[in-house]
Amino acid sequence: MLRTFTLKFLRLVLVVLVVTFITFGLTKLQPGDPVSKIIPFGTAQQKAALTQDLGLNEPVYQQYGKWLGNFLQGDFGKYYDSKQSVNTVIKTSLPVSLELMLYAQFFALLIAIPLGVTTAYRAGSKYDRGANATMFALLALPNFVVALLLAIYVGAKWQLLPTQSNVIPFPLNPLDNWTYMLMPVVALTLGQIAVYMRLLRSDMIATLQEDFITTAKAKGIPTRRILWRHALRPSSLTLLTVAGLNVGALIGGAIVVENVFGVPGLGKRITEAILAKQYPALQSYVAIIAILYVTVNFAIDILYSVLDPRIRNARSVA
Amino acid sequence: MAGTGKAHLSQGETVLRIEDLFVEFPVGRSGLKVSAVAGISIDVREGETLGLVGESGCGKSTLGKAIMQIVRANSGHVMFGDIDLMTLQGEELRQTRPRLQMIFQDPISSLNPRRRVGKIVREGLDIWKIGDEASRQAKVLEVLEVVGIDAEAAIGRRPHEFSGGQCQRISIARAVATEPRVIICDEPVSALDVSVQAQILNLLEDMKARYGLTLVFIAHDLAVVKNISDRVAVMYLGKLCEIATPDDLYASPAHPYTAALLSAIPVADPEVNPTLRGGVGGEIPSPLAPPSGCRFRTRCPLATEKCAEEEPQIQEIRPNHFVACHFPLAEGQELPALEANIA
Amino acid sequence: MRDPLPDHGEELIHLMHDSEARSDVPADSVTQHFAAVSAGTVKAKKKGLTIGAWIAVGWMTLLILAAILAPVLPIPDPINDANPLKAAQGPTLNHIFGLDGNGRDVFSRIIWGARNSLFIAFAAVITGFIIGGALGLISGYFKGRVGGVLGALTDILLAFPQLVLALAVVSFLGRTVFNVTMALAIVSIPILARITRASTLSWSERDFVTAARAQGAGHIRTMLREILPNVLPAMLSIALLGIAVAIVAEASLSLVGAGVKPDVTTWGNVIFSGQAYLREAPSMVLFPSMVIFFTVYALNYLGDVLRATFDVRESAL
Amino acid sequence: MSAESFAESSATTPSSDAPLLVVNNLKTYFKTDRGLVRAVDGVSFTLERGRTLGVVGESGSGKTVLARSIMGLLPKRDVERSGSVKFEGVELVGADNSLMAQYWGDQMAMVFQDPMTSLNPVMRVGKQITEGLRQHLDISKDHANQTALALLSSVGIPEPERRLRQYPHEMSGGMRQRVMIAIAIACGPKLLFADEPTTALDVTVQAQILDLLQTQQRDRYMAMILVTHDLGVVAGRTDEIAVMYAGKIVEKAPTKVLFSNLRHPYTEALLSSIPKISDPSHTRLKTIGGRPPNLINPPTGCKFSPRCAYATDKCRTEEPPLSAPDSDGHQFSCWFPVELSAKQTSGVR
Repeated sequence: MLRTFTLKFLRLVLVVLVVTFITFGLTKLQPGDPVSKIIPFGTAQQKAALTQDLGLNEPVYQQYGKWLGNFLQGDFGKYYDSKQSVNTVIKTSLPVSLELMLYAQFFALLIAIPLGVTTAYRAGSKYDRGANATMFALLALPNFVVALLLAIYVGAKWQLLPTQSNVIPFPLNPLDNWTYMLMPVVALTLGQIAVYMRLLRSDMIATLQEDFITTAKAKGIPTRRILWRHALRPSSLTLLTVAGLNVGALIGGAIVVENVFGVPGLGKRITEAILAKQYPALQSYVAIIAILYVTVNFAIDILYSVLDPRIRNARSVA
Repeated sequence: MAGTGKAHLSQGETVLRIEDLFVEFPVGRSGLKVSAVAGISIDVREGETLGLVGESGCGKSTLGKAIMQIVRANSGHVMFGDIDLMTLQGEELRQTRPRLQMIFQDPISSLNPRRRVGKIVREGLDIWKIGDEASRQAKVLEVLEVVGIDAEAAIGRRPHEFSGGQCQRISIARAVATEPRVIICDEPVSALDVSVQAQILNLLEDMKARYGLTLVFIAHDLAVVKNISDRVAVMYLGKLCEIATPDDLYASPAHPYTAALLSAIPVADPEVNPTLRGGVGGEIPSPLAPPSGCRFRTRCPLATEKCAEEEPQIQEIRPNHFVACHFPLAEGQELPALEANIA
Repeated sequence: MRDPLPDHGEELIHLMHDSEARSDVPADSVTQHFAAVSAGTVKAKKKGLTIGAWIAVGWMTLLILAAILAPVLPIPDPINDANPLKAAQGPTLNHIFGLDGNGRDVFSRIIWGARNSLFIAFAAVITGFIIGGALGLISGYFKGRVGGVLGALTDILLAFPQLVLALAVVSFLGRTVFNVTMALAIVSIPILARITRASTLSWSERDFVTAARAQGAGHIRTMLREILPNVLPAMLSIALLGIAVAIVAEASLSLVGAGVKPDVTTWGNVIFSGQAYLREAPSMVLFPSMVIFFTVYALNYLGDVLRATFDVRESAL
Repeated sequence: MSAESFAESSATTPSSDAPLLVVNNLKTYFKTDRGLVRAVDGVSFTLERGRTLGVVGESGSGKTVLARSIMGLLPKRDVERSGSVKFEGVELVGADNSLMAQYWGDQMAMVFQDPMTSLNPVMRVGKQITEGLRQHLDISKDHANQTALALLSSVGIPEPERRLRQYPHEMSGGMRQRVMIAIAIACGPKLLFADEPTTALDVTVQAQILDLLQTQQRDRYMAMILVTHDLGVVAGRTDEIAVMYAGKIVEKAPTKVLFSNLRHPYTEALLSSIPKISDPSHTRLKTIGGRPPNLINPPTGCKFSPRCAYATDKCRTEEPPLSAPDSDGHQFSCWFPVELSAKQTSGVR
């Protein structure tokens, strides 16, 4: 167990290193000189000074090492012009994005799990076919479309909820927080519900066909208990993994949704950094996202092996 | 059980001669290794059928694949005629393929679902460019007819249009198309219903006679093995227990494991009380930690301390009857019945 | 000839008990998307396409034809035929989808957008299909060191959230059609590599692969003749879904201002330009969104049909 | 041993006068895209308390479906089930699942073919045993655990305390099948179905499990239906044997009578196509020509006629009924039964 844990952790570190290095390398591949972009009208002297200042005359691996060193010490760099610290920006924007994604993940699972279980049990019924067709359509609905529809009707036409919001932190005023979060969360959640529900449904259908379900039935165990105690757990293991991997899609979705609604989260900041060509900041953002993503999946991987006894003691049996 | 040793290897000509073969598999990422085949020596004579029998996990299938070099053994020799297949690599090894063929257990899985039967049977001929287009086609038709498939109708069809028994016939046709010397049959009838099983067993006998084949027949069903084999080798936990002609072996098994296996076979006769026969308790130990000495001793009613300390060597107890046991059963001696069974 | 159902009695029982080990779970959003899409809407069926499939095929044909024929179709120029006096109008008889913020015909922009968006999506996925497919086939077939290294490589690529990876590539390298296409290709390579690898792994366990090796077939012959034909349906159906995902990704990139520059008309750019006029002319956003929805739906549906026809199991992912 | 702990359960219902199980013209059809599959097509038999019936057939004969159909374990959708199954006089065909759940595990139980897949992989073995106990018997958790412990030792599992806390994958195949048997007998059922209980096991383990089933069946005075494709398995361990072909019983007789006096050509062919240990090596096997029947469009007349060596035109047009039992209780459905003198089964061994 410890051995696998260590191996997986080492892999995580390796992946993060490679990912950040690739990102770093990409910034170097871009055409043109970043200095000229920052101070296009500066004198040669000024440019040289800035180059020196930014460490751009050093070899790439040294620059990377320096950046990595700072990053590991919690110094995520500065914006070129304003010299605003990336750390401050992250401190205010990351919690907003995390809140958005947590809500989305939570509600998606909350709705998808009962739907998945009941449709699997009644597979082929009208209820199942209806739910399934709805979800299939939802899958084809990109979250920006949902976001724009909400913005057009709920926000612009009917003016039920505020668009272009400032998010009020939850502890300050929960109600305001929810008013501003509602549309972004809905836009992000709908597609996820479809993904999770259909996945759980097909897994549950497969599980319900397993011999051990017949065994449980032959024991006289009531259907409700078979569904929730016998079938859900083995089926939800896949769902768990997918929910973790899906964080990647969630991050992408959050970037889009934050932009549509003007939510001041990390996604919004990233796109701003792209448009303003704030590469050092961008690089830190990408690194943070990659670390977040890889760590979540690392945690799920570990959780998975705790929850599935077959994996937990795979070694002791073999 | 058994043991090592080569007393049973014949001096004369052999088609296949396996010596001290070891096959190890790593277990997951644990760094542990399991010896699926732990020092087996055995030979196959020209034109005979050698039966390999044992329960699951005894290494019989691994041995078959190791002979084919589909699984590469860790050490030992596999002499095919004068060539040691273990020393061959890549292209040299590939050159021996048409002479050494294999038939598998699952008839459905052993045929590519996306290819037509004609192409499947022709594959070997195409690879080795044996004969011209017309003669290849003729050969395909011939072997299909010989195995009892309506060749003209079959060549254009895909495997899923055939039943399990027919798929196994097609597999056999493919195996004989390149005119091999030896065919390794890995549980070729265990996935089939009894009525089809009899057809395939008869067919294998016919093919052997027609094409002068030598067979290695791997199975877990003792009655099937007896029916088709000229010699039978019994395996347990990666080792050889006993090897003899079937009539002798089944009439008077010398190894307690063979005796236990034989008594465990359900007999289609209501007069026989199945609970009053000899037998063994327990199950095969984990191959990760095989017992010391004789590997069968943990389940053997006759085991003594010697069995734990010393690995028995294969010895000839009667003409052409070899056994790896310190205390082989004499002719007519029966294995003590299990107390649990009598109780 | 096998009877239609020699032993269906037991077969149904086995169907009820078809317990395939799901060792491999989908690993990224397209494969998830794939698994979610393919989680059994379309019932395994008799030969021939259903009405739904024909509608999907029809829609895609129409769209692709319009995209190819855009230059010769009697529609206004999507960039230059601007009429600032009539900016941001709703649908009229002359302009059935309305006019955009610069007074350009939205219908024409959607058709030209199809030309560019579909080109980007197809080119990206075809690149991913070829490179990823080859990587997956090789790494699935050679399970040893080669497979391990290639597998690790795809895993690293997958460790990037996809949209972030595409964003990074495009923003660092520049907002050209080529760069966006390459960014989406880079995103689709590991996905196709992974699906191909998983499928190859399961197929190469089959006895017929061993049988081919035992016949003396070389590695290349075995890979191309025995394994590839069996893996192809899974690859194709995920490629179809991959195109759907690429279309959405292109639009998403544009929407956050990191897509192709606005002087190239893509669906994403059409929507992006309409975003400022949500109140005045929601049609500018609604119509292209609807087109994207139908296209993604059609592609998902066709992928599903393909999967059902060839019985690609989700567990093979 | 542990007899007290389940004495109360096995002795609950006073036996009524009705036979334990009466199956009458039971049919089970599956609706598929390709047509109606007649998996079980009119099966009738009676089983008394404490008796053992062996159901033998090849794959596709409908034997597994028969067992599940009697027990009502088939899905409702796409399955047509008609005829009658009376358990102690109570009609079970058409009963809803909530009624069946009172029988399942309590009155009738089943041991399945593959012990690998028939236990829940993510639930401890102990839980899987006590779950059924607590469902049917109103007992405390502690009591249930004690009973489970006793059950495990009664099915011959060493170190039962440790085993209770294990997961199925930590056990060998034989141990798992013992656990399955413990689960099945936990509430003291009156009828036990064993569906190919040893097919997935090794020969030496197979014998142990069959012995165990037999002792449990006798000790607890259960009736047992043993479903198998292996005539050897049923030969010494059943009171009666029913041979199935294409969803029907083609021959049924007390075990000894069947083997000494078989009448149906299919039974004869089946027996003679099995290689016998007693025959010398290279004995040519008798085979059954043709293929198993198509259950969607079964042959007219006798279902076995296309493969039968003795078939005549009458066989191909008219379906023979299952004859009334003779003085030995022997029934068969054949126009031209194998003559006693023509029997070639003297050396059945």
